[in-house]
Amino acid sequence: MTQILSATLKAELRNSRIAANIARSTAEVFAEERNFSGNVQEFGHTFELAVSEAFTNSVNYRDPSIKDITVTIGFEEESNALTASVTDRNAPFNIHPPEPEITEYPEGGFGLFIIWKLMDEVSCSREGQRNVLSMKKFISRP
Amino acid sequence: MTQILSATLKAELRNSRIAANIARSTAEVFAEERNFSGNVQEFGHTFELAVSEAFTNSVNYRDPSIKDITVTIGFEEESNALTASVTDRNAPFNIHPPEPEITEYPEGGFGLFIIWKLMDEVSCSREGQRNVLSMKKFISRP
Amino acid sequence: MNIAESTINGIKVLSLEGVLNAASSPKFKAYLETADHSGPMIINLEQVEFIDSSGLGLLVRLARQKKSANEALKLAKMNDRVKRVFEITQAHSLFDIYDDIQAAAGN
Amino acid sequence: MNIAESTINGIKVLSLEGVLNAASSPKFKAYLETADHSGPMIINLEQVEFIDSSGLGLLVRLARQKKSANEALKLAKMNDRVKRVFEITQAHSLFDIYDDIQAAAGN
Ligand SMILES: Nc1ncnc2c1ncn2[C@@H]1O[C@H](COP(=O)(O)OP(=O)(O)O)[C@@H](O)[C@H]1O
Ligand SMILES: Nc1ncnc2c1ncn2[C@@H]1O[C@H](COP(=O)(O)OP(=O)(O)O)[C@@H](O)[C@H]1O
Repeated sequence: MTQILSATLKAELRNSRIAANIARSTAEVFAEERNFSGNVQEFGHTFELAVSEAFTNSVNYRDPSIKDITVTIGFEEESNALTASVTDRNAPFNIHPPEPEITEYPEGGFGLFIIWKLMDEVSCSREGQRNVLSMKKFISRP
Repeated sequence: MTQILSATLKAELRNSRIAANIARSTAEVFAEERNFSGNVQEFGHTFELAVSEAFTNSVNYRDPSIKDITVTIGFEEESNALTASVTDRNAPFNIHPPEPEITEYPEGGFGLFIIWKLMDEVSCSREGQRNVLSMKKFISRP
Repeated sequence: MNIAESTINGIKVLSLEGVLNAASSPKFKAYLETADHSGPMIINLEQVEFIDSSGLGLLVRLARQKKSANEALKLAKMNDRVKRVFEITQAHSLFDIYDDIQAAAGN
Repeated sequence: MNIAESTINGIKVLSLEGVLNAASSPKFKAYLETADHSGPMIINLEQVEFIDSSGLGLLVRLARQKKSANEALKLAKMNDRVKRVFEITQAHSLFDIYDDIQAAAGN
């Protein structure tokens, strides 16, 4: 895994759009360079949406006692896959929450569900006081 | 000046597109949030183009003896202005090169010229072994 | 994001524009809570370039309100990226979805 | 970026697509150097979403070649962002610039 970029953003909701755009752009550049046979725009949207969800959670569930909080997003490439990571200083959380029951018209609980639907591999590791949520998508099978 | 984001990218030409997109997105989010009375897309393009030029220079003129080089782009906001900075480990350079003489059909030398045309303030400081090129644009006069 | 109101065949049409995410959806939420939004409604999503779960959640909430009031809520003109979010989450099953406004208005 | 060739009124039309920056312009440069590009030429920029000085420099170089060969080089259909780069640098003074291909082809 080689890092393409790492960006540190202030943990503010308005920056979720910037984070999502960074993700889309990185994924599109990666897919184009690999001559991805699928839909480059859809691959870009996959990362745009997943990072939008993850970044928003990092902001929404931040520890209010810590001032000047930042969220870091990173992108790492392999020959056949791209991994986005979102790192925050929040409390640990369960990446397998119950799935939303759509017939009950749920207003929330879609974030991690969407991430799981979009990505091939999702994991969260605890590094010191930080959560590192990693989201990986293959462009081709090895 | 408050930092909105700082991103560190591998110094590769393909990443100039990512850097430029980060710049456009950040500038558009900033301008929209401030209810910028001008053209938000043009403000975004100003930063997209300036950062594309600066990032490309950072890659093109990098010191080939240094391995694993990165370039950092940063964005800082004030109430009425946005500043982008591009930081590399290259040799110091003159930010006032001669202007291209268009009637002579020059193929190069447009990069810094374009940056000066787009931005309200341009400066370059040397911090340790690094160049920090700062490019500032006002959304309104104080 | 921006919100514009119009009427077609006596049905209220809300045309949304821009990005519907956690940063912008409070504006949409406030709008839904202040004005009177009874009666059938069409949401025109043609100018919505991006939606995430925050925007989706608000639309699901509106769908629930409309359902319990026994009023129609129709979504029209979503682009592929927006449609994908509805499909991934199965939320498309909660809405009547149309390709164009005329069809949504029953023309 | 992608490059497509076509002909209108016997004039070669190069249609460029995508981003013309330092990462992509080597492809365009190689294309210009390998094939035979004598004769009048129209460059269709409709699908070029972004250009920076690297792309501009290549077009200026082509303009010089065309000028010394006394052959026409016309640019057509640039969007506002692309046009801005030509205006800022005064490079628009080196080209015949048209809003549409038909006009560039003299129709
Ligand atoms: N970055 C995070 N930091 C702390 N808690 C989180 C984080 N992401 C998710 N969670 C927890 O997981 C739960 C489920 O998240 P999600 O599926 O995105 O739905 P929602 O945010 O609507 O509850 C959240 O309610 C929260 O408790
Ligand atoms: N980031 C940088 N690092 C080192 N040298 C630079 C950098 N940016 C610009 N320069 C120097 O300034 C000169 C002018 O740059 P520019 O105006 O962008 O035109 P060009 O790159 O086409 O020469 C370059 O040729 C180079 O010598």
